[in-house]
Amino acid sequence: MNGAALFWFFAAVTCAGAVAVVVSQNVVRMAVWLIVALGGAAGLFFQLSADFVGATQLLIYVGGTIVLLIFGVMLTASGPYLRIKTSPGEGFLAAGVGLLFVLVLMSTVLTIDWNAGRLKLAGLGKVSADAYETALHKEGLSESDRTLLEQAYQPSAKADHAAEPAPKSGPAVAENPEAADSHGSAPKPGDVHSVPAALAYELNPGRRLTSAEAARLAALFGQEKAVVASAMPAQGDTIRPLGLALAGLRPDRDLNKVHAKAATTPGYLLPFEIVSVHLLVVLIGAAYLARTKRRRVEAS
Amino acid sequence: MAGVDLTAYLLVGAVLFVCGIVCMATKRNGIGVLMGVELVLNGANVNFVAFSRYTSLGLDGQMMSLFVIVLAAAEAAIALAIALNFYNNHQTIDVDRGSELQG
Amino acid sequence: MDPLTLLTAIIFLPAAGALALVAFDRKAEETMRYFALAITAATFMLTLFLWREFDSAKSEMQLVVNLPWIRQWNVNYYLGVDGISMPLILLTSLICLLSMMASWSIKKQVQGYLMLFLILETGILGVFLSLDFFLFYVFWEVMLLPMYFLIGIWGGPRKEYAAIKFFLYTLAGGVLMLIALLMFYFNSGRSFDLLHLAAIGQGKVEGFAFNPTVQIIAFILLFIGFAIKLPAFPVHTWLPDAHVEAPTPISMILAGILLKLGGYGIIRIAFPLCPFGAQYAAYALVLIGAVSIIYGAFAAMAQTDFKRLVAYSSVSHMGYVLLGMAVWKINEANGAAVGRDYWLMGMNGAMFQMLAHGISSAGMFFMVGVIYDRVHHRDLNKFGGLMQLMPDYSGLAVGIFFAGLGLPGLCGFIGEIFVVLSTWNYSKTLAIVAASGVILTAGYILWTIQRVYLGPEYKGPHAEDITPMNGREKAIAWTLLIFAIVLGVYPEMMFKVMRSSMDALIVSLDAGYQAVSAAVETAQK
Amino acid sequence: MNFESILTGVMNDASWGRSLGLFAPELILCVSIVALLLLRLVNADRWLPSYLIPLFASLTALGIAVYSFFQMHGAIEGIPTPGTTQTMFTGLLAYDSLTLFLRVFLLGFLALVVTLTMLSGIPDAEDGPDFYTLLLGSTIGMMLMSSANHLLILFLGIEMTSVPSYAMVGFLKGRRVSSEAAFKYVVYGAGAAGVMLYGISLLGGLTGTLEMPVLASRLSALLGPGGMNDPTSRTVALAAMMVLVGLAFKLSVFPFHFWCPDAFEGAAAEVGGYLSVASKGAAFALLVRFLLAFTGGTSVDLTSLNLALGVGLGVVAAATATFGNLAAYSQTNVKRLLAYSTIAHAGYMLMGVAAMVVLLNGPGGVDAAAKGEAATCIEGLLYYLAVYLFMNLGAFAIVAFIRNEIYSEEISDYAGLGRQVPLLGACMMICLFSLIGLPPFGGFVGKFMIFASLFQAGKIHMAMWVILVIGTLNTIFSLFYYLRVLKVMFLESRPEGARRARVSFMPSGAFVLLVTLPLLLLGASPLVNSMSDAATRVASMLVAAVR
Repeated sequence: MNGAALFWFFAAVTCAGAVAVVVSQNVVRMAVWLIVALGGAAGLFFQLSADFVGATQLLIYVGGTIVLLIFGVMLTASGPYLRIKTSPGEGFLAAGVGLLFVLVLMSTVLTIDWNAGRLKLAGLGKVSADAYETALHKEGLSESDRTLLEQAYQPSAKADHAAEPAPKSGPAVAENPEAADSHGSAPKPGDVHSVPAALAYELNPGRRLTSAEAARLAALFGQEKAVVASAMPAQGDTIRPLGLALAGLRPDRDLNKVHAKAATTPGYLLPFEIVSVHLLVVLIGAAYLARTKRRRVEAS
Repeated sequence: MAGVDLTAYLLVGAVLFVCGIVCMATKRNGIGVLMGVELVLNGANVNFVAFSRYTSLGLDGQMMSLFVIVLAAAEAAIALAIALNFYNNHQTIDVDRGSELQG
Repeated sequence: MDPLTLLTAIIFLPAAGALALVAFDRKAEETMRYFALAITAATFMLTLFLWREFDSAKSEMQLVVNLPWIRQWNVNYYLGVDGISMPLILLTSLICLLSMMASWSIKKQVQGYLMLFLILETGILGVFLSLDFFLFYVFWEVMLLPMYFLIGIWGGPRKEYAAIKFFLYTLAGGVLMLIALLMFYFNSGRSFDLLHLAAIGQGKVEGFAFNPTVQIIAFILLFIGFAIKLPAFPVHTWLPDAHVEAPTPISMILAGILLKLGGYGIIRIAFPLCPFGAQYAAYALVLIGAVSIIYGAFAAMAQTDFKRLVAYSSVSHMGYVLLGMAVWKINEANGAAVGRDYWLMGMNGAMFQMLAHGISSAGMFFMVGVIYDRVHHRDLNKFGGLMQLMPDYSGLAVGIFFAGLGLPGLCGFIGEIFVVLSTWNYSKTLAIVAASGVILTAGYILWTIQRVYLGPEYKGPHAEDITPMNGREKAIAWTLLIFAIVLGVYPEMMFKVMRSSMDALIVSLDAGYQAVSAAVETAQK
Repeated sequence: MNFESILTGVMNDASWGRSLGLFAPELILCVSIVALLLLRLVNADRWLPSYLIPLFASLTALGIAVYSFFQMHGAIEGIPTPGTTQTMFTGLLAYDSLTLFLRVFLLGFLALVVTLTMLSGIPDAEDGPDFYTLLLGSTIGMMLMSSANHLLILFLGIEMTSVPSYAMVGFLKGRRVSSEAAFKYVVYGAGAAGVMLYGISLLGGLTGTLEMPVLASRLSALLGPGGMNDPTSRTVALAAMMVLVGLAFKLSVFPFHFWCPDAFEGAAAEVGGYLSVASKGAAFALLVRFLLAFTGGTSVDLTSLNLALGVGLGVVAAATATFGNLAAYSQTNVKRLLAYSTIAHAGYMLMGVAAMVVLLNGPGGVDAAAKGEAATCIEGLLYYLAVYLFMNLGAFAIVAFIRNEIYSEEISDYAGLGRQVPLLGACMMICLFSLIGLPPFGGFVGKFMIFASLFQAGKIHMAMWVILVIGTLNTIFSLFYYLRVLKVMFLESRPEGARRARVSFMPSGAFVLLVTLPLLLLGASPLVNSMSDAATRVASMLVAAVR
């Protein structure tokens, strides 16, 4: 089955469910629509090869939390308030504010060039003139690659910046574990100030890159595996890495260091354990609130 | 999966988030508001999982979403207990009906 | 006794007494009164001892104590005395002693009253002795709290209004002072040392300077803060309410000491720290002083409430203090003071006026209190003929009122004449205005004497309650009158204490202004 | 790799053992929660007073926290160097002086609150285990908040703090106002947490990490020129604002304060006192950590974004203080009045944080001078928090004790109480004067430090001077409503037939005295120096870690 079609199907289900939750005038219907929306979201998780999260979503969220909510609806259902009337004025206001929110999010989140961001983090946001020239004059460079390189990069507009002792990409490279692996071929921070300032190249903010283009660019700079390959294996099977992370190990970060963990990569043993304490506290709190005050019969 | 990339997922997340916010703002029924919260949390979760697939956030994103699911369940449990309590005292769960605290 | 022990004892002995009062049984009121009286007397003795240790010939700070308090902020426990603070410290402990004696008229919640009274005394003495701006500010605000309750609990019918008004005005002034304090602190390389800050303000410290803008803004902030306390027109409106509503002993302290804090703040902080700002605003200050004199006198004349009249007379009298301090005339060409000796005379007059007013206004409020305790009203139109009924009282009262009026031979005269003479050098018009204030004062005081003490017969209620003064009351009144006479006949007693410090202050202010204005000139070129 | 080998790997890992050791105070609280549950299984709660376990646990944990605080500060004499910051649990939690300071703060406060509840009798013996479980659970959440070094912990800490506190607000479940307060609190709180989470997701996606210490350097690499025209900058600003909304909710900062008066009025005074101090302290620590995570790097774009953020925070702070003070005027209920006062004080403290952000993002960059000045801001904040603990707890404790006597929390029913219970009256006076910020009480020193840092920040951005003036004006505004309480208590006389209040010195009076005495000590004694010294060290160590 076509992956894209599947995505659009789930996305449509999710969004339709969410909108229906907002529009519904009846609490029980809202709950049912919520199931639809969250189920759709679970589908999206599967689609994103996050199978364990998807399963958890179905089990805990759709299966547990929503059932809880429906219980709440049933236990508190008193005729007149089961249906909630929203006045048209309120409805329009809410729709307007909602639309505004969507626009704000559109104008920020959705206009970002995420691939460019990733390249920047990997230290490819600004490359030294040497590295750029080397890539541009590589043997067997296709015409499309050359165009890509020329369009993706432009000589650094802020010459003074490149000349600073600590270039922007410096610290990011050093701290990015993925980039650190491929340090050999990546531009060294030192390169930048060895060439004239104006001859550093940085990503062209006017040119948005697709995933494929980003991958190609990274490849041109010799960084295939480290950066652009998706952080998660595309075929799924995230259960084992997740379980290991909960046990405090991070095989996804560095398989060679399973036993001598790198101190910088968080394992999630602490939150895993501490959430259990939290759940215990919540259980006791909820039980206290839900039970009627018992009167202890004194022996006397 | 041509044509489907990070932005598309983020769009779904944004829709969930905005619907949740609108739901919280408009519903008078306390449980309805809580459903809005669930939508918001799911919007964030879709983001997390999408980021974990497409950016170097990696496993951290999925991990985060797992914790969010668990914490949301805990929150819902307490919220419902409080809602029941409120209902027992007031015979309604209309948030605007609680009028004893004002000023 | 080493300075640390002596000065600390002076400041904190009353507070320690307040703490000790907790241990007393709530019913043993008489014992508590005597205990508190003993504390204030002991404090007075300590200040006399301080006077003996004090060397009038020296102009600099004496008996200095400087211990670190908050190191990160360079806040020190920094105390000292010079010729400016010494007379005021003596005045404070004396008036506190006398008003403690007058406190026998307080009947309710004696324990709380005495504790608050003693804490108040600690605050006032702390302000006069502090040489660290932060410490000064702390003590300044410490005075607020007891005063609020002293007016609010033991005051008259509109006590709550008066108390909150007093609190509000003083706190507003304090907040302005706080901003000025921050300005000085951060422009001086983090110092709260008033002497060091003064040296910077006068351009004597390499590497630091308060530039003219800072000086002007800071001076205005400080001046408003102190003018509220002084009180100068138009921020005086808290004073009539507070005075009228406060119980007699507290009115004595308010008029006798608290108002002096405003003048002291101007001399100790506002002028030395920003001479440029002070000179910049000098004309306005003189004007405010003159307006206060005239306004206060007219307002006093219009009153029918005896206490309100005395309160407005304070506004008028304190106007002389401001006027005397601000008659700083300069040669526009080089910035040097013109007729510096006149200015010095004005400053000395202002200082002396503070002392004289401390004695006379405390006395006037006490005298009003004595009659109020008997007839329970203060309506000037319902008195008359007290001379026949209470001859002792009326004689003492007339004496004290004359001291307030500024009759030659009594304390009020010296300060006023000095100030008026020095004003002549500054502006002849204003000198005439100030001198006419003297006439107005004579007018309303004589009229008051006529309405209250002279006249054919007592017209008001409770005529049967009019009894002669008791021994305690006589002792207070006599003490005040004697001081009024001694200061009037032998002003040198106080002048010799303050002379050398005043000289040094004037010289350094003059030099400081010249230094700063020279720097400004250079910068402009 | 099977389970056994993983387990062996984890067990053999020395860093886990080390982390657990450093985590001991929190672990003690966790254990005591379990102990409270287990004791109930064997019906031990019938003969064992339920406050014993939390009291014992908090005191033990406090002992450990104090010891480690002094140990850490003994190790660094003078100015600490960068790199003294350690982490726990593979970088999820920061183990630095702020962590320890807040641990001492929270655990000391917990011990005091447990003592207070023990004395005031809320909760009763039957509900004790439930109440203390919630109290301890919430405190663990706060401790996580204050040491969060990772965005997951940030969210987790806030949730762990909030969820039990929703239940605590509704703890008096038979009372209508209580359940209503809890319901409003949970609904709004959950919404704020959701918004915050969305912000975290954006931040995580942008930077590809959830670890806070590397946020700044990654953001410097990401942000493009052009300020708000750059979509990345816009998104970062949006995400930061969303996270700040969540924190602002916890801090009851305007315009996210609306839950606070309702919750405080509906909750028992003891719970109100607990929430007002502890959750504020933890949230401020977290706020400082979060904002410091944004600071650093060399990017001009990030710096200007931060500067805008700092000034924005300052404006919000000024609005909060003003709103809190003005809205407190018309209140007739003491707890509600104190709730508005809490809002106002959050405003003052936020001013200090705003000054810190502004100072760290000045034109000179993060140099030694800027760090020193920023450290002063944090010092002021910590001092304020320390003083705030005592003055607010004191006020709420007095309200609780008086409620037990006269069964009322209306200000008008307090008439003449100053004479009837002079000790409580005097302590209330000290607490309220300290809240106004008058010397010689501790509130003044804290406020002074905050104002001083605002003054310094004004040199970088003029707006901070305006905020300083608003802050000082607020001191005057606040005068009226605090004085109104005192006026009623002292200046009015107790009406005939009013219920007589009798509070004996032991133990209630002694407790109140114990809580109010530090206000005097922290305002006018050599202790000011010691406290300010400790706060300075914490602050400079924290700031030293900024690169």
